[in-house]
Amino acid sequence: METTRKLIRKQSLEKLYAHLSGSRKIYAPVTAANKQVDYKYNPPYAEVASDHIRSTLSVKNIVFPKVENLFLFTNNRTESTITDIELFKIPEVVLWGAHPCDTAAFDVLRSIFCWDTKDEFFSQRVEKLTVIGFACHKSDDYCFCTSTGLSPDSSKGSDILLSRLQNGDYVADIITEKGNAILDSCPGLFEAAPDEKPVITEVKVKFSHEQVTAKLANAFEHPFWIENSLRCIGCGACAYVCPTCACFDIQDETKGKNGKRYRSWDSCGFGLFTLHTSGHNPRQVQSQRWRQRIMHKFSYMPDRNESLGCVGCGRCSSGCPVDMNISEQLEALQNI
Amino acid sequence: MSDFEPKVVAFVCNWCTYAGADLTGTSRIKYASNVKIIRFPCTGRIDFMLLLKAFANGADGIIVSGCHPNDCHYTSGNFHAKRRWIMFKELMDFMGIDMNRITFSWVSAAEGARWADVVNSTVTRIRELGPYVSYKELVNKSVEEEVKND
Amino acid sequence: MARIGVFVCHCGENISATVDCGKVAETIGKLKHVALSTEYKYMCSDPGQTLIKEAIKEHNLTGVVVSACSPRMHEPTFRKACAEGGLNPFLCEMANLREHCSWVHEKNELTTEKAIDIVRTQVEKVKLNSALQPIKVPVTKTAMVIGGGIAGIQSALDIANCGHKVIMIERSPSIGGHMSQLSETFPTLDCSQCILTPRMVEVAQHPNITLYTYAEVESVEGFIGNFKVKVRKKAKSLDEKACTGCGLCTTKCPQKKIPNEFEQGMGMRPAIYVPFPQAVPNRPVIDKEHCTYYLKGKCKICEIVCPTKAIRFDQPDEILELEIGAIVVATGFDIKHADFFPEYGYGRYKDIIDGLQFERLASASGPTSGAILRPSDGKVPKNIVFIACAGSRDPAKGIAYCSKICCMYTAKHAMLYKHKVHEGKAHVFYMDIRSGGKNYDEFVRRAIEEDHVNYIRGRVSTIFERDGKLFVKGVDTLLGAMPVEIEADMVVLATAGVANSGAEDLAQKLHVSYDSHKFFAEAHPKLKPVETNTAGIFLAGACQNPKDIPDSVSQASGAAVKVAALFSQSELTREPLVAVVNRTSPPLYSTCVACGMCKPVCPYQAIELEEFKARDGRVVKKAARINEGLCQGCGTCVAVCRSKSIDLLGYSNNQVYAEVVALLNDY
Amino acid sequence: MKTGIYPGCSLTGSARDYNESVFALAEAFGLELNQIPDWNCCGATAAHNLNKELSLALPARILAIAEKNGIDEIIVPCAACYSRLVVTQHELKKNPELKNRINEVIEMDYRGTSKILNVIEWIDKYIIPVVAEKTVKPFNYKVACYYGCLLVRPNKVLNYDRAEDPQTMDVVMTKIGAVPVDYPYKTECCGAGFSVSRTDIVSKLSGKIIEDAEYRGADAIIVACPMCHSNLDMRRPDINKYWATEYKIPVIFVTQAIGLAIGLSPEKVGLKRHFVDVKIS
Amino acid sequence: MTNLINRAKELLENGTVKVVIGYEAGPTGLARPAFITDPAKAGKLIYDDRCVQNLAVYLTKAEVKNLGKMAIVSTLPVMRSIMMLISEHQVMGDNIVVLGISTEKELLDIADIGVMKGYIEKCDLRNPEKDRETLAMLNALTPAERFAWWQKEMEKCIKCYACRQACPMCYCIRCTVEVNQPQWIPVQANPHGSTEWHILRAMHLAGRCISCGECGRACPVGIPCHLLTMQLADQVNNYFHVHAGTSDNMTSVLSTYEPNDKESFII
Repeated sequence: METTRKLIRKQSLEKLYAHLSGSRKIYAPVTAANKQVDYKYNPPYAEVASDHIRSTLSVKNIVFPKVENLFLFTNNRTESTITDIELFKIPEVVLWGAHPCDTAAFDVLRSIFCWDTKDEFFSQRVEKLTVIGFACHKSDDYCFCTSTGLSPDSSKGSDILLSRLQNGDYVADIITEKGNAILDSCPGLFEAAPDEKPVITEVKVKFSHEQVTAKLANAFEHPFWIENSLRCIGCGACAYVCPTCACFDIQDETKGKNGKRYRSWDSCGFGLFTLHTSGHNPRQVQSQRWRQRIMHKFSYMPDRNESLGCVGCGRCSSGCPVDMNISEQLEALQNI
Repeated sequence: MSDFEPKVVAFVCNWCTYAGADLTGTSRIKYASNVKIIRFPCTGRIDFMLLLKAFANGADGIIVSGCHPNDCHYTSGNFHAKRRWIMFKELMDFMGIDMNRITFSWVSAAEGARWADVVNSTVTRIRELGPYVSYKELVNKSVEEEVKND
Repeated sequence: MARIGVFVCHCGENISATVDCGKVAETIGKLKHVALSTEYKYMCSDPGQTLIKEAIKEHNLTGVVVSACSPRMHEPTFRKACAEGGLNPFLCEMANLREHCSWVHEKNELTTEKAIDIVRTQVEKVKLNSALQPIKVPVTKTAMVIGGGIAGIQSALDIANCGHKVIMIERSPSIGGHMSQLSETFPTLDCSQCILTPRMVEVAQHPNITLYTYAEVESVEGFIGNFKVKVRKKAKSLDEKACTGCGLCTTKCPQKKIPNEFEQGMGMRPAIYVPFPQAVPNRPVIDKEHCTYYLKGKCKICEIVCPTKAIRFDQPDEILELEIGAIVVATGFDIKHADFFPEYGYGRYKDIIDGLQFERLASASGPTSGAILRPSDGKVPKNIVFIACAGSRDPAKGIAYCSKICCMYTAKHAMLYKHKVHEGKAHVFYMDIRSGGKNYDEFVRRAIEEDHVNYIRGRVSTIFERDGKLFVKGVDTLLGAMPVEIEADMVVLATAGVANSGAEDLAQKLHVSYDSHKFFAEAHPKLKPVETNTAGIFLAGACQNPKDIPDSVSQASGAAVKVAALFSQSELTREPLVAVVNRTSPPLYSTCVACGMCKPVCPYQAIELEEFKARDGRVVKKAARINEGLCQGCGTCVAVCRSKSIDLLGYSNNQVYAEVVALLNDY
Repeated sequence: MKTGIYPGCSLTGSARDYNESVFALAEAFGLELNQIPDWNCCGATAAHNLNKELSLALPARILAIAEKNGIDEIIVPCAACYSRLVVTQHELKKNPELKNRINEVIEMDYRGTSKILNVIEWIDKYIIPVVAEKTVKPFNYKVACYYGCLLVRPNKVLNYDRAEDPQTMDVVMTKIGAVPVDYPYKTECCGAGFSVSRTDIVSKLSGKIIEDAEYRGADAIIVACPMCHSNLDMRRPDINKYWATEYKIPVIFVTQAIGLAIGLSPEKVGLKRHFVDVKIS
Repeated sequence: MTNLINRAKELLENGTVKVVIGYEAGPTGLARPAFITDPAKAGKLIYDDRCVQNLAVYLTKAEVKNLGKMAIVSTLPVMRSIMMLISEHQVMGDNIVVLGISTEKELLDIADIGVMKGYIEKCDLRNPEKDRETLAMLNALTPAERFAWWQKEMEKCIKCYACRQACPMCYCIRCTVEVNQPQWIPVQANPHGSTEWHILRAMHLAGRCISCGECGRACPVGIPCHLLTMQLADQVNNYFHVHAGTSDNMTSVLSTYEPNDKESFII
């Protein structure tokens, strides 16, 4: 579909929000008392954040919830019965205000969840999702989308991308049919686009991801990993805040004869992640786990999924309790 | 809610309270049937997590009971338990989890009648407090209700 | 796949009158893994037990739940039946439907529902039971008795007479203990040494007893049946085999002014000495702290005069390493001395003495040959005051307990005094007279009524000396707290009995608990008064708390029986319901991180930290290990283990968790 | 280290001699003593028999003022005041709730940070180490050191010296050349509780204390408590009347004895204020 | 700071230690843990207000231990952590050189554990003032209000276990949450699973928490979980008169007892 550009005025934006929330759930960012930005369902428009650089967690929760039931079961005396999750009950959701790095992550997730077989849970959620992305007019040192092949105004993953103008109005790029459907449902809110360039932040290119990928091919045994991961304490924060980390753990939980199987987020940073029943652990120490994290995103995924496993949002670095700065390390890796 | 029958789990030690409850039986003293007993060798064995598991599985009240101080079959298990419960109670209070739903008691092997009193007073109290709705809600709450699909 | 058999007992009508047993059996029968669920009138009867045995075979059961009375009643019965039926006895559990259900509730649906919940809980538990084997511990049939007082002597003789080897350790040069110091004994006033000495000789001559005097315990390792004890045999500077005990050396020793311990400092002894004439063994030792040769490098008179050349100045201490199966601790007690009492002059006044000193004064073999003469000037005291509870029952002095023997020996002292100094006046200040015991109160009455001892109920606030008299100021509470002042010639303090010196040190070596007064602690104040909390170590006599002779001897015999029972079999069989620390393959070895949290909670010192070493000897891992010979299965360590590395067999985390879940959920 | 002094009522009234000697010593040894401003009655001995809260609030206020003025240690020459202050500190330390309650009553923030010293502790700490070099007239007398009750009791609370047979004053006196006699009456009751209401009891009890000191050949009785002093000194005519005796043994404050030893005049240390003539100089 | 750098350099040069654990400035200006093995790089060490992490967490980390004998830049919480780690046999006291930093940010001369003990004893061992205020605020609420307050926090938890990983006392090689026979703590990061996790964590730190606040600081979603352990630290002192990390042979309050421990709720 060809992109069309429209103008949507500040006041109309609120009306669009109201219009959308009439028919679907809206997942939008809200600034909490401690200044953190978290996504919430159906917050009042007045509370919706639009000036933040990044939310604490990414928006992957909407297509890959931190806990998701896979099926329910009942163990009777002789046989067990399984009840499937009714995926058609997944509601229509509009993701509002996601930045280009986050929206671009949906494609990365798809490359994992639908790599060989199609993950029904993920796919159903994506299908029910309409994305109204917001181009970035602010950035900080942690941002490095431009080093991962993206940009602060990339429309990748958005159905409509809004970019702010100097006066606070927005230009709306209608990217997809889903976006078009919204435009059609409330044409009065959109006007002809002016010939004005929106305010877009500048994000410095820190490294070439192609070069990093090339370097990594021969860096498995490099002392770099130990030196640069000594301070890593092995928590799962980086993976959990990451928009593209997709590892999960599957568990059964039973009470009496009834139970359920669910999956929940996991992290390759945990020592338990690769622990075998025998007691053997192929990744015994943190440096091996840190290497896995970087290798997976910058070497294995480009190889296997034909997609870089990183969108340069910088969350893993800003959220790290011990200042493990991924872009700094990638810059260094480029030069080893 | 007059027809509410609270579920009460009793965690008791083998040597004092379990034997005391046996004596209640031998003495044919009647008490509320809401309470069900789990036997441990010693109060010192009772993991605090088990109390949370009881609530998580639907208990409305809990009794934890063992030998009076200095009477422990193993000399000191109940003293260790006492410290554990002091800390546990402080933490639960701080998190706003209702400690009125737990009775901690010392009931000896000779206190059959007292065991009946402990059970009856606990059941009466839990009956007044009603079902432990807030913990049941906590257990059943999904991560974010909006994406709930089960 | 588990195959559980459930047997619901009616107990005549004891259960079935209020619980619908048929419904219980039927409901439980519908549960997963329940291969058989049936009911019967009397499960504990022969036919009932046969039912179980046959069902085990017929249904190839992997677990049994007998739903009947309290497990405290019949668990052994049914476990035995299961074993006879070919099932490991620890795969049998009981659901308590009688004491905890039918007897305590009315007949209604809720009661039956509760019964179902109780049975289901045990079904879920038994599925997780594991087949356990009894723990066998070998037993070394040699006992060690520490302390050669009357308690130790009695214990040693009793054990030896059962045919077991005994090693007796005594730290002083002779056995006999405090009893050998006593003049007469209450309530019969028979001579202490006359009844004790034959026993002492018997110990020395008994073929099963090895006696080491002048020896102390250095270290104790191991556990019940398997202790390894190191004993330091202090150098006596004497070849005991060569010495004939002629005593020439002791008479020729130029150093003669050493306060005699046996005489409680009321007499002197030489540096080479036999503590008292009837000592066993009757061989001298050289007191190195006072011997001129050891102090100044010359003298050696004893060596010169010794007809058998038995003196060995260069003899070193010897360390014995002994394999011991059981230990009887009989280290006795000590008393506080006058210097403990500031109000009585801190021991400044020579004529204020303690009870043991009075014993020596009254003893025919004592420094005055039995004449009651006061220490300051050797005169016969005409007016003597005895103060009971000197220190005892006085929290302000840190001794809240009753020393138990003082009431009796004070009465005895007053009588002995009156028998020897007929015209003298004896006064006793007391708080209460505690004379429980056979013929004890009669004895005290005799002192008061026949010997006219003046008993004053009240305490003494202070004693001071003036004009050669001791002014004893006290109060008579039976006369309305009237102040009393007695001008006495001599005062005898019945001072508190306290733990012997070194008791704390020894308790730590033995890993035995002790109370705040350093007395050894019994395993249970009522039901295990002879045992300690360390299996295989028993108590006898006043090391536990002050005791008189009959009590000490009784307990000593009790301890001996405990040892004999332990030695009656070559292996010790114990219930396998013990805690275990998990072990996995290297490099993990165990999920335990050796934080040591479990160690102090164990009342039996059953937990130690084990080291795992690489081939080069490097310690690569430490983890807790539980000695199954010592563990009694309380499970307190399990509850404090943060990493859940310890579990308790029979009450495992999985089992108790399953019980909680089963009790509260629908199946 | 800022040292304060709490005089209490006695030292400004019946025991001015004691007060003068304390300050004379301080001056002679160059020790700073800051009187606690706006001090109040310590409550002895009436308050603690009537109202526990009041008996704690009064000393707590004194201590709170001291803390507010940055006083690290407080010298309390009067044994009764000393006892009340220490007992209060002990009680409030033991019971934080009570402390909060008392703080509400006094409307101040008492914390319990100041250290409370009796006069002997003060002497021991600051004067004894340097007394030898200042001593010009060694106090070559036989003395009976009389401690009374409040200086050492209750022992568990005060935790000062041994209650039944205290020694500190004897040691201090030895340092200035005196020879303490073995004196069994050192902690006997002087009858201070009845010092106004039943002077006959005072005479009886104090008489025995004096009698034994004379018997032991003491030249003086040394005290560190204004009540002891007034009973043994001021009540001497009553005592002599009661026992039909003519005891002349002087009663001297420990501070006065030290003052004399370092060459201060009898006037300077307040000896002229005594009822029983002090023939010692 | 110069003193610190010189001392670190000296220790590395004379071979006393193989690594100095301290802080350096990262590219965004944040202070981060640094592991200096080369004396020439000792100049990178900083110590200022930005240095907040509890470095003691690295004392038990395998790869750091592999570097050899360590010196560690230690503020009061680090020193108290070291005391706990020695008490719990995780660290050998004579294997560590403590580069103590006073509250005035001066290098302290901590010759051995005894000196460190003396220093700790003189310090204010209470929870940090800011946290005391929050604790007081929470303690003043009704239980229902506290429940609601905490549940709001628990909903945020993603079970990344940064709180656990950042804590020097959480050195277990297998955490209770990793035990699934039985599954003590629900794996899911739902309110129930998170609540039970935080209860478990706080109980396991009862008497062991040294009030560094690192768990709360590490939390990427901002749950003040340090308040739970700090509340218990307060209560431990209240009931048992102990401050954790004040000696190198502390026994845990939950594995010891006094017969007269006071409580008012056991009938």
